[in-house]
Amino acid sequence: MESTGIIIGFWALAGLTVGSAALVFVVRNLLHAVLALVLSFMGMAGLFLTLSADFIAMAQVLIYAGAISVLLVFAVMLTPLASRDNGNSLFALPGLAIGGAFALLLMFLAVDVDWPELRDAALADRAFADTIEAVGRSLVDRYAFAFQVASALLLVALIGAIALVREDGAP
Amino acid sequence: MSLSVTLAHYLAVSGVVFGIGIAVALGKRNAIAVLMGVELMLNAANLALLAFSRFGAAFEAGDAPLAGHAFVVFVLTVAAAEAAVALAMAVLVYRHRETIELDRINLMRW
Amino acid sequence: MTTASDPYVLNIGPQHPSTHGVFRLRVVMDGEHLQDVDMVVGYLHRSMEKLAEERTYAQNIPFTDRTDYLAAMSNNLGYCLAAELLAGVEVPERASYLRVIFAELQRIASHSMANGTFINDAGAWQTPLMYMFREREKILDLFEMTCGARLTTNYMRIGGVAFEPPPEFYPAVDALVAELPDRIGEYTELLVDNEILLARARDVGVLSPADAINASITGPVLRASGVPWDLRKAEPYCAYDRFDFGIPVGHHGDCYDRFLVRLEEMRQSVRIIRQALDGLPSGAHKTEIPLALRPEPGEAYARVEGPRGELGFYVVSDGGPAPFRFHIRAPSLINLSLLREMAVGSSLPDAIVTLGSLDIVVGEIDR
Amino acid sequence: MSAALDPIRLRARLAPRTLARGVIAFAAFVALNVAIAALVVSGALDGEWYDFRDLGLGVQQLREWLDEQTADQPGWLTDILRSTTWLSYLVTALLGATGILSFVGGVLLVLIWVERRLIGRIQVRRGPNRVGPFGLLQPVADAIKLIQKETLIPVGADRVMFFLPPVLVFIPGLLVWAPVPWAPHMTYVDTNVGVLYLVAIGSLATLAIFMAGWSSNNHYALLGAMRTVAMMISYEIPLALSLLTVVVLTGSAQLSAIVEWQSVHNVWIVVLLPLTLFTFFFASTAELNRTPNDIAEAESEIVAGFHTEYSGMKFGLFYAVELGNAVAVSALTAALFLGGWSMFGLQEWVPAYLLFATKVAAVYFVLVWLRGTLPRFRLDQLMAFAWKYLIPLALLNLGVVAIEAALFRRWEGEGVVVLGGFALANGLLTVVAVRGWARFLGYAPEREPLLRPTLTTGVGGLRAVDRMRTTR
Repeated sequence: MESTGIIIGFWALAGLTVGSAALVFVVRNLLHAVLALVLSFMGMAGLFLTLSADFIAMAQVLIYAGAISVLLVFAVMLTPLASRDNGNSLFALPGLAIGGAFALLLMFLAVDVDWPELRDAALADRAFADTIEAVGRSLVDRYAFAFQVASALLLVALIGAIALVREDGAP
Repeated sequence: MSLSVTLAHYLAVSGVVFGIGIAVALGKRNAIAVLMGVELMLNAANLALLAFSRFGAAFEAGDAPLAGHAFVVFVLTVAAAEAAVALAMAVLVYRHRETIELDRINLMRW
Repeated sequence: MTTASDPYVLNIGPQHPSTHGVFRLRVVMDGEHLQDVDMVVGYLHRSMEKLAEERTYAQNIPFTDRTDYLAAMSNNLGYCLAAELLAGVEVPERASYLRVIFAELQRIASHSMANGTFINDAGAWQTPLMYMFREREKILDLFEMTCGARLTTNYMRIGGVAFEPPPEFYPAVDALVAELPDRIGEYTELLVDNEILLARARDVGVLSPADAINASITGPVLRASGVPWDLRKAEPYCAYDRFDFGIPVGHHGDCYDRFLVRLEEMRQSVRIIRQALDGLPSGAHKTEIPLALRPEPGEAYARVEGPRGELGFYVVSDGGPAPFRFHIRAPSLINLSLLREMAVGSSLPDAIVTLGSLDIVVGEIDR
Repeated sequence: MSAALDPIRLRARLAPRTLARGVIAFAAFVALNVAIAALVVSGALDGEWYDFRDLGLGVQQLREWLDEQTADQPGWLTDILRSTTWLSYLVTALLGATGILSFVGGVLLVLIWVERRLIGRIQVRRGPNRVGPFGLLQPVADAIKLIQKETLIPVGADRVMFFLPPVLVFIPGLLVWAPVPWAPHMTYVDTNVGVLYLVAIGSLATLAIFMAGWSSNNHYALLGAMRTVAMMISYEIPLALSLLTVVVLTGSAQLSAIVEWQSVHNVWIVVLLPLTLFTFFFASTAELNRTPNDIAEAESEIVAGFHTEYSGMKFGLFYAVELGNAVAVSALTAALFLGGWSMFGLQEWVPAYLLFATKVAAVYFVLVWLRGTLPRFRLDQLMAFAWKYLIPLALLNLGVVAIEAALFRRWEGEGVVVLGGFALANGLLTVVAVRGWARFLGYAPEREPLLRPTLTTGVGGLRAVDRMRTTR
């Protein structure tokens, strides 16, 4: 993808995503970490847009930035006596090491492997104009069963979450 | 020097975010922070899926051009479900133990 | 297991949009639910009862304006009745009728204010309040026409009323009386059976008749609880026994009933004013009494049905020019006493609506 | 209403001079319109950049012209930027952004005045009329006052999170205008996921509001924030469902396509989907924190809700965003349900964006009217209304409309008959479903007649109460 906008957008959004993801690890206040996470999600949605996945980008904003982040904040609020700091556990250093190793490995793979990727004109041809219809069709056609399973999963998760946090004696 | 963005760029970003996700998930005390790490990892996976879907010549299947997108939809679904249940569990654990620090939730019973 | 959240203390007031003055509710809340309510009063205390012991009987009349500043006429009337009882002063017939007219006008003005602020507390953004202020404004104009003041009227005198109303008063009051039923109909159309108001006020802040009587609650709040008690009927003063009117009695004892009872009382007040205007006798408007009134040693208690309830004045004389002891039975304070029982267990918006429906005036509570 | 306006009845006393001036002005107006009509009929405007009916055409042609200019001239700049279309993108993006910003800014300044004047009229008073002609400069004066004010930071406030929210809530407030179709070619971002974009943008403000409430270190603010978040999350579902219903019927999530559909079929969606409009509008008022759902900043209960502790221009930003969102919701209602820029052929004559703006103003008037009239619900009542009432009804409606949409695709030939049938069926469904579901949930006002106070003349204590009970 050679268009100027995409190049600028990619580097800016990649910086935003990675930087704020790193902030999630670094900051000492749990709510600030949630904010950094939301910023990372937004950057990720922008990256999805550069990949001409507009439907997924919107879904990402809706689900991650709109719903899951609020869920996280509510979880923080509902546990008032727990510490609000974002402290490291005993596994902090090993975790960092493993994470770093994974990141390096994946980066190495990404750069080293000669991916059979499309370039230039072929790539530009596949800049999807209308993903929403294609995704919708594939969801009710080719992946219909998986779609049903996913909806069942959501229902079970919904009921499960309610059953878990229900207080005894609540109606 | 070529300025153009390729699949490798996206995969690299995805890898870095995934690594940070692992570090957060393993290295944090608070259950909610751990969940945040997991969400980061899922996001990284989504990015990789979408990048392959956009660039991948080898993955082009005639009748399912947007398989990556469909996969991401499922991942989003799973992420939402997982977040709901995990946070409910965190709240439940908090009610019993008044803490959600994983270091201190180390008993098999209470 | 225990609940997920801890109770916390919230101070509603002394500066808060819905405390109707400087009054503080110290509320213990669990989420949106009230666990305890503590009423902190006294921010407006001016020691009126003590000050009254230093002033002559006539000089005390302006003080009564400043207790319940939304119903100055009723306060004047109550005090003057007590002083007349103590000194044995006869009141001319015409003065009694004028007193009834002004007290009832005051009741309409006060109930307009009460209902308006109540709806405001229920969330209607000022509109009903402004409508009701429109009528109140006309009544205050009438007051100004008669005695030169709008709020602190200082109109009643021991032995009658201070001034004869000016000639332009009568057409104005006739027009107002002719217009008021339509206006009250307007409020009824806008507010009564309003789904949202019903949802907010029906079965909120319920007060049973027995509780209300035991707590000595009076006025519209008592009548809304279903107790048919009105001093104008039970113990007629001035000329109330000569007028034909009803007293509205509610059935639920909730905030909505209090609102409806006040609305209906406004209608009945219009009836009374019309009858009093029609039968207004001629004669003197005042009995001349000595300026420095020195009643025989003794005590007197006179009570009137003020807009907020039984407004009583207890005056003790030791034969001197000033009362030896002066006490006001303030209906706002006593009506407020059951707020805790009504509000605890409900949610914050319900408590605010309940407080609004009690129609307190802090100047009267603190005196 | 008439009674409300009564005391300030407008008495027109026309002097002959004024009358003559008015006649001349009216004649000039008519002549101008006739000239425009002649111009339109002659077809000289069609497709030209100076076609005043659709400013988008001009932008489009400017863009094509720029592309032509840059394509043939490879210079060092185009060399570095490696693409030739960047200039047209840049210019049109700037144009659109300037348009939106100036529109939103102007609207915010004028509509504060409009809202206050309207509410003043509803409340039998005059509203701001001192600063400038008719008080028009009042918002400017208010803004200057707010800017001058000190920004207070409460003790114990989380400074970063306290400063961010006023800015953060502004972002969705501006972004929401992007896909709004003003005229056939006048849409800034004509994305085909427009409806989803709106839902996603709408969910963004939640977190900022929560931050504002939490970081203020004030119980009122926290209560307000909690209420807002709970309500926004609950009402997002009926909102999304109602938008989805429109998408299912029209077969597109692109806002301009939805308007186009209404234009082609000569029908407003409100006729076809009254229940959907109700769901959308009610849920929108909840999202907007406007009466009757303004519990998040219920001033009689929690002072000002989440922005209790904000002073100066920070409060001003919250206020402005709230107003801007109200206008945005009016615009979306107009576009999705009231035919957008289409007006049964009138858009051929009158600039389409003016038609659209008129509809927006009409919907906004309804919002102001609601604010001036209704009391507010309680939090639990609103939540119950969303979950027990709106969501089931919206789901039912969605199912019915999905069937109808499938039928419509099959019988598209007889559009008028089929759509008329749908309108009737949906109207009937609305009445039956709304009443039936309410009764199912146990709401039946007619079964328990409201007890008005009874008038008595006798007095007494508890025994009198018993006597009244038994005789009733």
